[in-house]
Amino acid sequence: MRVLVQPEPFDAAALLDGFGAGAGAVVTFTGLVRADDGLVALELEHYPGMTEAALTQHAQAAMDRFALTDALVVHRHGRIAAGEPIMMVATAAPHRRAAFDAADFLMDWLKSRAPFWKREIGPEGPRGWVAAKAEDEAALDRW
Amino acid sequence: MRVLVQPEPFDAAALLDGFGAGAGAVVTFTGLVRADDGLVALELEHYPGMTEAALTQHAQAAMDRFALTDALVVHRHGRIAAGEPIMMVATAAPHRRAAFDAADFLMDWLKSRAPFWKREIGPEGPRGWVAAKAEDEAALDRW
Amino acid sequence: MTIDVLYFAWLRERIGVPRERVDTAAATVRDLVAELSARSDWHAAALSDLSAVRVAVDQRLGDLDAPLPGAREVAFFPPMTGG
Amino acid sequence: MTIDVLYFAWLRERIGVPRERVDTAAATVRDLVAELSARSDWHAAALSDLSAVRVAVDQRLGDLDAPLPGAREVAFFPPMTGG
Repeated sequence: MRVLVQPEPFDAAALLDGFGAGAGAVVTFTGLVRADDGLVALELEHYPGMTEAALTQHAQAAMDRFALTDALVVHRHGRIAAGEPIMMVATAAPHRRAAFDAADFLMDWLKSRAPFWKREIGPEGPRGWVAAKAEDEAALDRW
Repeated sequence: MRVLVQPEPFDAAALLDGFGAGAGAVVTFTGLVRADDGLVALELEHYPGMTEAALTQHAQAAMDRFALTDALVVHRHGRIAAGEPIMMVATAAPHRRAAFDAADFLMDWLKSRAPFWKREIGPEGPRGWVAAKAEDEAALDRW
Repeated sequence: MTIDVLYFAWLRERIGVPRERVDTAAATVRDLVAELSARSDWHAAALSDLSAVRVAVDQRLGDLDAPLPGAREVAFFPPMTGG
Repeated sequence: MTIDVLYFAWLRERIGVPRERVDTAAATVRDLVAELSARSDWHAAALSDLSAVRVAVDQRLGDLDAPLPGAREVAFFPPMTGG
């Protein structure tokens, strides 16, 4: 199991090299910054210390709950340009249902419980902070 | 959209390079051969012509149904050693729900409707053909 | 008419050939199965339990009632186990 | 007791500092909010609608009734928007 919180871009291919060895199913989710409405970048604030601890705790919860053989969570903070990956989760399990569900579970949790806050940057400069979505909150009720 | 049916190992990193550019969410599923019960390899038979056509048709169905921005299906045939990837799907969409559901949908379909037949190879030689699972058939009813 | 008949996986192994060309007047897949079953004991045994057999007509999944006139290729195989 | 109070995102911007050290006898987060709100109009405004504010005590999510004695760090922030 591996959790990374970093400002730098991550090398997905390198991180996934050998990931899930011996498993039957590997699912990855990558979130990218969409250039909606002329968005130039996102700026992510996090809570140093708590963010790493919370991500580790939830990656472990996913490992236990879905009997994963491995899990990976990478999340960037700081300024992330439109088009760039902002985060990735990967899950490995003997069978596909567990790998899919665990990735889905981790994403629902990350969207509404991980200590990150996003601000949009347009060509004109910083826009507002992104408001939490009711649908992201509701998604957690599935688990 | 891209569909590959091939005996050779595939380079996931190369295939995914640039995949999902402009999207907000990319999901990948990779199926690997598990070394259960001393399994040495799987041998996959396919239906040349029909397999490619069926995969293309269903990748297109997933594109349409989940409004994907891109989709990729790679499936090997022939002999595939334990531990090696046997197939991969990747889906790209503006938001995560569509990307997850489309990958899940493609996998349920591939497991029970794609023209592939698996035979297990043990250290002692070929074992029997893998029987279709009722759970794989039932999984299709979700869609 | 002449139709290519293809077999896959254990049907191919039990019948002993991957494909054969047959001259038939079968109106449906069901009629074709009856004709094929008369070819050899192997054919008859392999095609005896059709609940374990899937069929494609011109590379599209069909059923026993699928009409054959105009078809060029019929394939028989077990339920698929991809992924 | 002395507690480090942290603010994130728009709470940090509106209150004007990312963290401050406070000397308090507050028994709960609710009591601490009352004390902080008396510090400045900015504090009062930022903490006026607590339905838009989440709290963590020693880096664990808590609520307004969370007890403070023994705590070293309390953070206030808007609902999280990761991923």
